[in-house]
Amino acid sequence: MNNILFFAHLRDAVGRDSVQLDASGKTVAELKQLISDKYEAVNLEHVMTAINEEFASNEEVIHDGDAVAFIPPVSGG
Amino acid sequence: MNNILFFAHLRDAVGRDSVQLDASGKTVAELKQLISDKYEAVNLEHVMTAINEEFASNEEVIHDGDAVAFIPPVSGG
Amino acid sequence: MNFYEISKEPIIIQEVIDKVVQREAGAITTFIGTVRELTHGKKTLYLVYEAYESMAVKKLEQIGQEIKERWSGADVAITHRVGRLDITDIAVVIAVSTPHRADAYEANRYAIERIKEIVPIWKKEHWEDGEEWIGNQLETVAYPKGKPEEKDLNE
Amino acid sequence: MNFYEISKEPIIIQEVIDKVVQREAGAITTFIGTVRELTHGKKTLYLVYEAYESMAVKKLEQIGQEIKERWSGADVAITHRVGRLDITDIAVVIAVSTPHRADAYEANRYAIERIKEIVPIWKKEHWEDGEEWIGNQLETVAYPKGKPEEKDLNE
Repeated sequence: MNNILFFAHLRDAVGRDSVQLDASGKTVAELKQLISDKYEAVNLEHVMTAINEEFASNEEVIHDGDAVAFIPPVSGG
Repeated sequence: MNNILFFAHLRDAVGRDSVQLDASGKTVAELKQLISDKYEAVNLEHVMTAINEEFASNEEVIHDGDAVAFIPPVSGG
Repeated sequence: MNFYEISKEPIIIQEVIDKVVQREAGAITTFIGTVRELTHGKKTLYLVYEAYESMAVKKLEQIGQEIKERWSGADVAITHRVGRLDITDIAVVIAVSTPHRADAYEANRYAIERIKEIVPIWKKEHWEDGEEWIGNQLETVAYPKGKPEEKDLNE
Repeated sequence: MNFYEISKEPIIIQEVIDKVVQREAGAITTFIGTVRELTHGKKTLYLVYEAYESMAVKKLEQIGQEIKERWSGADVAITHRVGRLDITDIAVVIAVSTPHRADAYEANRYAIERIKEIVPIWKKEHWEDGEEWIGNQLETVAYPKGKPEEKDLNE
């Protein structure tokens, strides 16, 4: 299983800050598609992804137990 | 009369932080010459001058009551 | 000592500075990001900052490491606030010490620019007529490949 | 409130910063000049700073005025210490606030460079094997006309 984390406006759109689902074997792009299908209000087009707290490309494959976070353009500072 | 102020190594060379003398009518350059003649240890070649707390050129004329300060290259900050 | 922190409490500037004091340093610069009332003429009431805290700390550490590699002898400490902030409240404090002053300015500037690129922190602006997560609609930063380019991450 | 000060007492950084907090500012930078132990490999024991105090305050005010003319919306506060300072003690604190961060870095940098040009403050270094007023023998700054050029004073 995988813990999928949402922040900022993504969390507002999903309605919760995380969901549990099995994404192992999927690429980041495939998981994005799956999330977008499930939550119509969620647009992941301009969103970065982190796997286990490191930025990951759309091609990277998710393994069982990985924490996957969707990172909207940041606005700290 | 004029109050003539010395700072840093100039004060050490003169042996005091100020002297009273009548410099009215003299230019800064003339006063520098007078000071250099009086205090052999004092080299005013690379020293700036302030009249009443504003930088003054060698050509500027000193008036009665003006405070004249010799300003070695500064090293604050 | 934690040189890189996400804080729910108000930031004490002096505590961040104290972390970078060193006998070899002649210069310390700090950057203090405060909540400004007006942005493009629009009046902010207050902000809320949110962080992916564990990753944000890692990314602040990465920025500190990048600085130490580029500016010899530099020490770095960064604390970013989260939660509700009112006008003039402090959102971030960056302290950098270096032997010579030019480096202290440049390294500090580098830190704030990098924070705005790679540290997972978001702000929500609250105005009289609404609220919005900043960065979500303007989308001035778009990553076609889904993550920052290598040059963005490691430059 | 005195925005430009020569202080015989240790400088409280927060007090200098407090002077430039403004609702319109999103950025405050500070420069903190500290006493470094090693200069060109030589070990400093302590420093003594001396100022032509009344003129130094005027020149700090001038620098603040120059900054406000160049960087719109800037607020500036500068305190310089005099007397004996030990290693890591604070010699000067410059705080600048501006609406946007690039200006806060640039204006702050301008202030320290100008202090080193026109503010009548001198430091005497004390080493194990002697002491010397800095600026007197190197004479890297020479003013053939007896005062700084206009460009130096008013640039």
